Amino acid sequence: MLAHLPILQVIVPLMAAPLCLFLTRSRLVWLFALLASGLAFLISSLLLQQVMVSGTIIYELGGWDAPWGIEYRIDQLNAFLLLIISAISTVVLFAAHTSIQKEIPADRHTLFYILYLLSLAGMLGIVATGDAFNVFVFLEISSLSAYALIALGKDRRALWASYQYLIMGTIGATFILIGIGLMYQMTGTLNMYDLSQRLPEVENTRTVFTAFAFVIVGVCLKLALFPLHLWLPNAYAYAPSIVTAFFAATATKVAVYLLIRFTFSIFGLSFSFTTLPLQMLFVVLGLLGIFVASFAAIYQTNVKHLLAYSSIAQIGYMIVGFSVSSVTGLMATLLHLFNHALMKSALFLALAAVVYRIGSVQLSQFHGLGRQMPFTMAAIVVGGLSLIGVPLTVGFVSKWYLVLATLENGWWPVTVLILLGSLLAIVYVWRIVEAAYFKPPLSGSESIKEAPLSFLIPVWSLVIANIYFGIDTRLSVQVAQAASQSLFGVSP
Amino acid sequence: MKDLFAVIMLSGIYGLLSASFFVAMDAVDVAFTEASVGAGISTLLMLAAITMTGRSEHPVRHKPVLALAVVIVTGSLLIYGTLDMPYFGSAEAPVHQHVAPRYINDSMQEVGVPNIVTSVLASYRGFDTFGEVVVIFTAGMGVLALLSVVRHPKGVAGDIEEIDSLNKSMHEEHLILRIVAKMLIPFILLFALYVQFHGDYGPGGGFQAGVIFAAAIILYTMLFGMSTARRVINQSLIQLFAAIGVLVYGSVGVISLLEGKHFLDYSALSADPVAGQHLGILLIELGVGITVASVMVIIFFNFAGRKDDQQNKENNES
Amino acid sequence: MDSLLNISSALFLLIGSFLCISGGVGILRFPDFYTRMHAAGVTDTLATAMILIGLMLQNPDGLVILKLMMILLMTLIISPTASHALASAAVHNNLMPELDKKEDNEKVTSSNP
Amino acid sequence: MILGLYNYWIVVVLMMVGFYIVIAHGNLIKKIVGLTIFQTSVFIFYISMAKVDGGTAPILAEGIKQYSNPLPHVLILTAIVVGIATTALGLALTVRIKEAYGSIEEEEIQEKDNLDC
Repeated sequence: MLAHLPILQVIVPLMAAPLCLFLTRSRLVWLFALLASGLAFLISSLLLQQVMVSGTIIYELGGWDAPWGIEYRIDQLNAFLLLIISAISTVVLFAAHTSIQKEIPADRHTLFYILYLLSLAGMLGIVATGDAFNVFVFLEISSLSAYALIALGKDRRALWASYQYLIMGTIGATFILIGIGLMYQMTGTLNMYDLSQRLPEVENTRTVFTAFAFVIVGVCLKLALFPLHLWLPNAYAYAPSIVTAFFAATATKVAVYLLIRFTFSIFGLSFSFTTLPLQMLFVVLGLLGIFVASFAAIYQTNVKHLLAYSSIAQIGYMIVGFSVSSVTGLMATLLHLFNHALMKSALFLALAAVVYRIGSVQLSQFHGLGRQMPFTMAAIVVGGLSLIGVPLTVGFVSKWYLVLATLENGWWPVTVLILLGSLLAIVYVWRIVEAAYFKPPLSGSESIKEAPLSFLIPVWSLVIANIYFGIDTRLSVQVAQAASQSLFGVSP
Repeated sequence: MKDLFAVIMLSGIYGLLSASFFVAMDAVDVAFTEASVGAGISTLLMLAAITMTGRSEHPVRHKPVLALAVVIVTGSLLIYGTLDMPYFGSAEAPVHQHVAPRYINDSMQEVGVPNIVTSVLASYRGFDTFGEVVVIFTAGMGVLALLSVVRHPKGVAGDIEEIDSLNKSMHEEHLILRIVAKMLIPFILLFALYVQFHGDYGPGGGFQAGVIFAAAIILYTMLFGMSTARRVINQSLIQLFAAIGVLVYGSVGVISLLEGKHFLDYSALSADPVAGQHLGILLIELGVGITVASVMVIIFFNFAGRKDDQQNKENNES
Repeated sequence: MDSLLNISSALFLLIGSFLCISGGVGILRFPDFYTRMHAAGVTDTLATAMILIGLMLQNPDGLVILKLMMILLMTLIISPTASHALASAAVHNNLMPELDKKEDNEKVTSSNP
Repeated sequence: MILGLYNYWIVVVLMMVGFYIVIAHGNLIKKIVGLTIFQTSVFIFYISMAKVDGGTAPILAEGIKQYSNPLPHVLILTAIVVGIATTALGLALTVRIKEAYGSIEEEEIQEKDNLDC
């Protein structure tokens, strides 16, 4: 069965989703979904181990060889991403049962788990596949389930946010479809590896340039890169808390993965970065994203909004690291992918616990929560510190490599701006801390109790991971380094 | 155009026209699908939606200069991109040189199905089709999550009475339509089965068959009312059917895994690889058909059920 | 025999096409909904029948003829039904024929200015 | 022979018509109609790409040498299904929005949202 791991990775959650319909009780469905997600996590860790030892794994679906059939091609990069997605999904799902009791009507519980699993399977499928069109299909699976999940939010604004996301997401997907079509027209193939072999021949045609532009714009729409980010804050703020925790940690990461895959593996480094002014463009957009989103975060009164804007800022960091286009820069991006997934899921999951207890995420309702929910608030503080990039947390590691990468290239103004951006993070994290610890509790809030264990266990396991990977950086750095070296074609 | 009804009908006509364009471009399978989807189901769903949202558009207050600029930039980029394309219809284009020749030359020996589109769809790129089935399933579940209403059962006896009185009142009005529909529905169902199992030899296949099958049920629902249809088709059963379709497809893949072959390698299904391919294609097309038909019915029922629910609420208020 | 078949089939096809065109002209030129629908409905039913018969004469294959017969049968049932449904929907929504309206209009304008 | 590209240009114009409707109109149903037009035009683009002069439909038959390319047809079959799935979900959302906000005009919804905050 070991040889079939790549496909099992995707079809385990995919097949588990329809099976959920056959189970009747909400608790049973939850256990089943948790089992499927846990199995996916197990598979992904086995896969990562295999890839680190023996290099790229190729799996041909339907037994047809590559350009004719669809193949799965797992290298260090995908394996790393698969691990992040399935791990976060499992941890978040652990708290789902308690959280959705209060946020989703009871007759929708089974549907929630089905859509959640489908979304997970969609993301895993995007990451694992080695076929450009297959990316589109799985992109749609994950996005359609995402629209429905977001619309399950209690507030009516969830519907509007979901609709906006649907329009933007579909435009993005259609752009990607146009881009893939143009590439196919010039090369006659859809397989990613085959594309990368055949594109250099036609590299200088205007059609390939257009294809590149469309794919990049399409991915950036999904990525919520700075000028195209408008759908994200509302979608995250009004979705059910569990959904936010899951998507904030994974959805944009998948888009970043696609960006890396298309620019580095398919179009190739020289085309992406020397023929086009992409590098300059992305640095500017990334930095603008960091500043605009951080300033916006400072003025939010809704904590979910605040963290959503902070997500956009963090995407800015990833894009800056990506556009440095050196081994260290890409490594910083990958590390930040991993780290940001850890801290954002911890933060949003802690928020889910707050919602469970007090039913609101307005900053004004946070007053005095530091004493009433000490463990949850402590988790938020650690997550916040990590967001800022304080030493001994994961946030520090990735910022460190990012600064290193920009200095290596001699881009010291960028370095200064990155550090300034972190200062802004201090401001918005401080606002939460101030409200929770230094304001007197609201009257009538004495009855608020600490969150139940089903929240505290996943939250604190994420927080401990935040600290552990901040101190013992061997695992994450080693994998990220191997992945980025293989993308640059440097043999480790 | 302020009347949404006209807008939707025109978009349906656009779908039909593009379907006939696809025929001219030799894409008969696609034309079939586009005709049943673009001109059929999606128009129907949009019409169902505007019965609930109102059919006129408010005048636009802002000037869409920015939108126009974006569109012009995108459009000119695309035109710029077309300049280096191989000419339309040229046989030397890379598209026709690289991957496709194997499908055309060898698929008969390797898969044994005359319709190349079917063999590529179901075998060479079978995993895409699996993804497609899951997309449809996701849409069904999504619509269910958004629109399903909790029903307060009145008891079967009350239901039947209500239906009878409804039938009497509507008898005069829809008499001709109902009789013709009763004559046609068996033919439509038969045609759906024909399309389902003839997909290997001619245009057609699970998706088109599923849509046609669903169309028959939808026609019945439209003429005889929701409550009659609900007696014929059990809601939760049809949800299970949607799941079963996906599972049929998936388990074909899993069987080939268990046989030691790769996922969705149908040659594992039988001693003779080509016979195995044929069997596999038949099975997965069946899965596609089941899921598509049941999801289409789910989607339509939920739209229609929502409307009934709204009307009931309004009646109660007034 | 062959030429006889060809000529008769061509004749049928020609009549069918002519009817199609006249139906199209009718849709464009007739004054109101009902007359237009009349033009479209009546000519289309006969036109499709003619064209289908013409095609049947073109083709010696039994299976194809059977399929065409099925299509013919279906159109003969569906086309009038569709016209009926359209017309009854129009009546249901109180759409008055144009010819009646002219007389009505004078009354209406005189009573409520 | 620059005219050899005319088909693609028409497709581009169609695509942009759809795209314009999506981003310029405020009515939610119209946006979805625009989205379908946009997607259908992309399908037309793919199918045009598959056509070979003198080719026939890719169903094997005796005595025919030249077939059109079947691969884009397969891709578009999948894409059509994805399109209808998106449309259905979008319409369902529109219906819910109408229930919750009492309107399906972008601007009015935005105004009501601002009041909520």
